[in-house]
Amino acid sequence: MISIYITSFIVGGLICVIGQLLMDVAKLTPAHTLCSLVVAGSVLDGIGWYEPLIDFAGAGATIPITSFGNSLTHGALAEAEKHGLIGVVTGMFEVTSSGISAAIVFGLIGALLFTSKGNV
Amino acid sequence: MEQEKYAHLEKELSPKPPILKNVIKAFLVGGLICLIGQFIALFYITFFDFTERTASNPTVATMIFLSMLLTGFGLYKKIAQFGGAGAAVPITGFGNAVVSSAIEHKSEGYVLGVGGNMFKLAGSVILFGVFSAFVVALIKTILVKFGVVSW
Amino acid sequence: MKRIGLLFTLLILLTGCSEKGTKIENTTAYNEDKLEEVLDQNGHVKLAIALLHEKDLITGIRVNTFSRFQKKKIASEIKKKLEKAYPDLTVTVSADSKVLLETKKLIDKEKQDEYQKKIDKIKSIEKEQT
Amino acid sequence: MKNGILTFNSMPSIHSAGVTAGPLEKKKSVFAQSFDKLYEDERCDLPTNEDGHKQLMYDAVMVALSKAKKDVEKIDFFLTGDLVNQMTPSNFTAQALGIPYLGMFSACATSVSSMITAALLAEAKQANWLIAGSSSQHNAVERQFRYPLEYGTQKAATAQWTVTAAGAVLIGQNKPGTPSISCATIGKVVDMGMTDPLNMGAAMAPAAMSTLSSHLNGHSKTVDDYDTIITGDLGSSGFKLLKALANEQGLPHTKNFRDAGEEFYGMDPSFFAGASGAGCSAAVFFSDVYQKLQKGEYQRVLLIATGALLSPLSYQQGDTIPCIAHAIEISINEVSMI
Repeated sequence: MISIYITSFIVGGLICVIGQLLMDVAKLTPAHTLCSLVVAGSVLDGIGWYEPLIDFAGAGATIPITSFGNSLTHGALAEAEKHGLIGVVTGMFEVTSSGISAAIVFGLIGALLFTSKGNV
Repeated sequence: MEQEKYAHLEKELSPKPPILKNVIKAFLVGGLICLIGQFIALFYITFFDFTERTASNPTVATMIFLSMLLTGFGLYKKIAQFGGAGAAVPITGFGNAVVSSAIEHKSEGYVLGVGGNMFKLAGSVILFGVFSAFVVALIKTILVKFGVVSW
Repeated sequence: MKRIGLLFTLLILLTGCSEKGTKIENTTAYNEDKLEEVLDQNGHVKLAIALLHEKDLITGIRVNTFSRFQKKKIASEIKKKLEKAYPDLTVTVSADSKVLLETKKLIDKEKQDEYQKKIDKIKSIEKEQT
Repeated sequence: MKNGILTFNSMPSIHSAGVTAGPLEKKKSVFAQSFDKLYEDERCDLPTNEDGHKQLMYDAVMVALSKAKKDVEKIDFFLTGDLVNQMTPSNFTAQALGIPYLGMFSACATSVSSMITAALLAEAKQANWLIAGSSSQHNAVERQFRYPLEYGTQKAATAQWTVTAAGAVLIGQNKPGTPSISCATIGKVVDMGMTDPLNMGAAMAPAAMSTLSSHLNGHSKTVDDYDTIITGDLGSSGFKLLKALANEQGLPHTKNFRDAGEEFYGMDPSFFAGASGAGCSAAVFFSDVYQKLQKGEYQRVLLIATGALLSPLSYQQGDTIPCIAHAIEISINEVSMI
């Protein structure tokens, strides 16, 4: 038996390896790499592969940025199921709000608390 | 000298990125961050009323909080220099992009500086996440309507 | 300290292979043989904890590592079979470790008169995720 | 066509030099002992990076003036530049000094381009005393050209570290026994199609080579005429390329070549390929090289400051990196021709 800790480590690590290869081999900038992974996450959810991956790897699939695309799509699809086409737009942030709201709140708190340092 | 000839010379003499080493480091750092996330999720499942699935929301928020602390104390850039994509791809990298921009632009004030620049780096991730989600969900909804696939 | 201890036992519970098999607690007059049969028959299920109480049947299952990809499907298959076997009961089956954990806690710790309250809670958090 | 060749018959002298640098340079730079003023705080205890940047330049000017025992009122022109948007740190320094001011921009080659301009004004007898220099501050420049300081990215081994340093020199009419400017070459913009902003050394090396060969040809000099030929901030990877280009172009050897950027942090790998920034060449030229000239260790040197003339906008629009290099020859104990 392989526990969820091992699968999360391996799957999470492998998603990061894909990111590293996009940067080093395909020579993408970090921003392009992250955008590609987000798009990949939402496509994978569209064909229904990402949720099983989360069941398999837990945080190994929910912590990488791919899960951001997945949960946006997931929210949109859940609302679309209930309300039809209009739900595609309204449901998007239903699931992802925590990541963005946490980033905004902690971003502001971080700005209040810290100043940047030009050290090595 | 021709541009192509120089490009050739440059390629020959410049140090190449140690891809294998970088990939291994990205795997270890990224895996470790996800493992920490799994432990935090376990904490929320055990002590609060979260299921495996719903625990991912507070887990993500906690990871971003940790990322804020590491960014503020100047440690995240060191982790990123070592781990590369291993530090950039997890949600902590998203947090780092937001928090570092916010800290950097503090000198221009909280409205124009912090507010205006917070999503300078992370904004494109949100844009493409939202837009791809929109397209994917739209296609799937239409396909379901026409009975090609089911939910 | 108690919490850390709990976390540790949980870790062992989640990682270890020690706890194989099926555990059933029955406070009703229904026959549990059928339930045991359904759970044992399913090759994906590694660990199952079930509770029959009044009108409720709650089952938390854990599946093999590579069956985790389809654990929702496995849970719903079992649910269907159980609903057939126990048509009078409200059946809840989940592969989420939270349900397993809470059901185990319930059986190990709570008095019988607390059961109903806890069962409703488990059912409500289980529903939340869908 | 003059091909950028300039000769200074009156041989204006560099009467004094002042160099200031930040706390990281104090700790890590091999030249720290030769710098005049070092700060404990990266912002010089001021609220913003840009304020600190201004203070750095202001103090470098003050050090140079006090060494030559000159008052600010005696100075006719102030020529300087930096890398921040519209060069506000230099502008504020000029405002604080109250000297007639010309902002200079050649990116990291500003240290030499301002010296050349100052020497021209002195040669034309339009000025008695001039201050030339340049400066850069790591935090202010990084956020301008790259990412927020705390943003985590993996930098390649070819990346360079912008220094926090400023250098200023006092230029006046020839005074025997003082390092003096005999000739110079203004470079052409060279673009070899490099696009990686984290490998600026490779983009700048052809510009340095181009200026070096037009200087040698234009002034009928050889590599051996100089005790050292020191480039500004090519960094270890760019410097390697410059030496390869020099071999290819048939220069006899590259034994006496130095690069300020490569040497600045003593090849410490945490600074990747070495130092860069407008302050890098200024700090090394106006401390280490100037002092060696004064001591007689060097008789004649050629300073080639290199600059990458890109902006975040041009890079994001997919443009290549145009680069420039300016050369200036400084010698001691050479008699002026007039």
